[in-house]
Amino acid sequence: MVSLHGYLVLAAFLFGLGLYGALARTNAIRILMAIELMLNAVNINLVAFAQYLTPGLVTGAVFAVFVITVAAAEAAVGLAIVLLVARQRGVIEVDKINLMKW
Amino acid sequence: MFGIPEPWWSVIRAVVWALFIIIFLAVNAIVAVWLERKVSGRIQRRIGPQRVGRPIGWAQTIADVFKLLVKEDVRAEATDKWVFLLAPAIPFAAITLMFLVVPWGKNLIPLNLNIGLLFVVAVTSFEVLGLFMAGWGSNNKWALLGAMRTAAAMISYELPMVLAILAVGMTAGSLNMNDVVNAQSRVPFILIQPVAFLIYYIASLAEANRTPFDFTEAESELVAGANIEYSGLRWAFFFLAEYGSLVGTSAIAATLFLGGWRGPILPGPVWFLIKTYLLVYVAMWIRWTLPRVRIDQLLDFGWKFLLPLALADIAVTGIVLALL
Amino acid sequence: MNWQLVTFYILGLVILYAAYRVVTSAVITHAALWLAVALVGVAGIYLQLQAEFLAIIQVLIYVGAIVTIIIFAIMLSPLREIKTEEKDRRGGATRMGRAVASVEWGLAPVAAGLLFALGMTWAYSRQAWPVGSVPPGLITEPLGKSLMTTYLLPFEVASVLLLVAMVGAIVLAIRGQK
Amino acid sequence: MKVADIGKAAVNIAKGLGVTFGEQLKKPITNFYPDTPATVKDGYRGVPVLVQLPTGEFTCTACMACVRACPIGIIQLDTVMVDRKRAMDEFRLEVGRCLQCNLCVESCNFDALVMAPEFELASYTREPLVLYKNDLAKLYAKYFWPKEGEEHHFPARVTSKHHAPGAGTGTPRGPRAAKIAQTGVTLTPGGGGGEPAGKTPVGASVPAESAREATGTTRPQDTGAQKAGEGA
Repeated sequence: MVSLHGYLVLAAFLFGLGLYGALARTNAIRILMAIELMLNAVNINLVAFAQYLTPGLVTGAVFAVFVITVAAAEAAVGLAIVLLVARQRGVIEVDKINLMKW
Repeated sequence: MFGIPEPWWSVIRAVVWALFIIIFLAVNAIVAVWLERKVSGRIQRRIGPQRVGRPIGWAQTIADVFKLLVKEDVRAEATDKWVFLLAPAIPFAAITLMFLVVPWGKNLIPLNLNIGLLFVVAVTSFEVLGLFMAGWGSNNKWALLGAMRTAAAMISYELPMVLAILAVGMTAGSLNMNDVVNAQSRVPFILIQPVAFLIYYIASLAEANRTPFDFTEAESELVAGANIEYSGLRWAFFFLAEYGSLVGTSAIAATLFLGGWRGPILPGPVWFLIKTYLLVYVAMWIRWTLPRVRIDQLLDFGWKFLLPLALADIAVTGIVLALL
Repeated sequence: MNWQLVTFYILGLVILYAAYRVVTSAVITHAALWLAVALVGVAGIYLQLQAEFLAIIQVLIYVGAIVTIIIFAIMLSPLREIKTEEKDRRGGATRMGRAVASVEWGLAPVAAGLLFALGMTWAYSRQAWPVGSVPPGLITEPLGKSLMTTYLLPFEVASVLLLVAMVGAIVLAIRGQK
Repeated sequence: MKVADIGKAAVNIAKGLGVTFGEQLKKPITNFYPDTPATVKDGYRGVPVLVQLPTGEFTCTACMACVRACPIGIIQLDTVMVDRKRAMDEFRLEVGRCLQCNLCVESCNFDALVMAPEFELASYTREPLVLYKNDLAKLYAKYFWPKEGEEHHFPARVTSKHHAPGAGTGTPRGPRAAKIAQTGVTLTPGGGGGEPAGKTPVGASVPAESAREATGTTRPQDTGAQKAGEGA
């Protein structure tokens, strides 16, 4: 049997990787991907907690559904913005997109 | 059962089903290609293959399979190695998984998932990834263009397809494939949900990349689309997936709208195969009748016509169900 | 032999390696494909947690939609930028050696993940959680019921959010076309 | 997109599907070509062949008219002096490049070239597609020599309403042509043309007998093609 801690440690490691990616990388698309990784880590945590601590109640899983929904929305809008910036500035490195107004 | 302990029994069951599905897909590709040649021949007033395996040419596709097996597996130098090599497996895997929830008869279902319909939608959705990998990995502009077009078409048509399936789920009151079939014991859903059937069928043609929506192949404009750089066995896998996808979407349509394995006299699997291949035949008939549509027309049609229609269908279904 | 444990370890290793490659692979398309692998792995974890519905939703939305959108975005943004993106590190005998040699692209992500995991483990260890096992039942039905009763309002808000996001994305795309 | 358009499109698609479905019910019109002999239409121009009488004599006078007439120059004619007259020694025709334009036949003043409706010339290399005078004579024999119990007048010529109207019926011009016309023998095959009468032209290495034997074996298989060739 896998204990709750197994899932938690996996999620923490995943979150750490995602966090590093989001902070250390400059490509906007890759940052979005790293954020997806972090959201997934959070989801694992939510579902694991829900299943182990409150068996029968699905609050955590419901929250995970909402997280997935928000992630979808975030990806759509985020990538639209990235595309727009890439079209107008010709770069998708966030450290080069430091002007809010051109 | 048979003195075998329970966990091992389920393992054996899983292996048998997996082998069965894979063999079925392989045989189906052979039969469907043969059927396609025959149907296209008859439509053009030819007779199709007849020499290898006289008098109906039944061995022609088998000979073709052997040809593909002994062909050289070419990989160009500039390809993205692993992406290129792994790409053919993904569409095939998606199709194989799709058959996991298709009922063949009473209690004859590989995996009786509670949310079988959703499972079908989920696994078909990553077929796109394989095509995209093929397009990117080939490092060839035609392949990439073909892959992008296909991906765009598949994404656009997945939504109407999901909504049509949802309408069926609403009517049946369940997302379980067995329940859907049982709900059609009196009337098949094609009579209750004709609009959903039409939407599903059109979308499934696009999903299976059949003419008039065949942007994976599109020989006349994209040479061969995403799989242009492939040869031999890897190409055969794409081919297998293409025909598997055709028969898979037809099988789902037969299950959802034509009553699946239900039918008088004949046993369930026979009815299931008859209905499935009827729909496969219709797809072929359509293919050899209609020309390929332009990509922008295709997207327009999907987003501006099929999607609103599917939404309206769902709304009407909901209202009717609430009133009943 | 504890099959569940073995499955968990395999899935965990796949997820972590894929995530590592998402952060470090030089070609961004590969990163997107590794992301798909990681997300499928997470779906496997959900299955192990008896959250069958979530696993399917994960595959459907993450792999089917989000990864595809990301790939589209990669393909639609100027290709030149993507290929030269973030300096391809040449030199070093092997890829492994190269990865280890360049701290930022090799060791640092692992170190960050490990550090975070250790910190969280320390935090978790202060709590005494019951080690009970996952209930055998699937969560699909209670999940659907609670989405339609207790959490109806958040559910509707999420729908509105999706709608707004869709409209926003379309508006952005249209403005970009000019 | 108007509703009426959608309706129209649906009707049109249904119509198209109806057409293709109807086609499926009709009988196929496939030719089983290698299994059953194929037929060519009247007036099909195949290969220009040299007229060779059953006596083994070529009616060609080596006037070079066909060589000059050929627009792509695939005809080569070697001459030799016989009795202080120019005669044909060898005749080469590269069928692979032939346009089937019929100009060589039309230019021939002695009706020594005719079009034989031969179409089974496919080969793996180019060499078999260069036909020499004996090959051409064989083809002539295959299509124009009389069959069993048939009376025939030489030189035979494709007389089709589709091309070369009146050709073959016209009188050959020139004294020598007249002479050849006189030698045109009426014969029944099997009875044999017998010995090569008169002097054999130099280079006619294949006597009429062997040429007939060679063609005699192929004749029954190609009844269809032969019929088409002789149909007119």
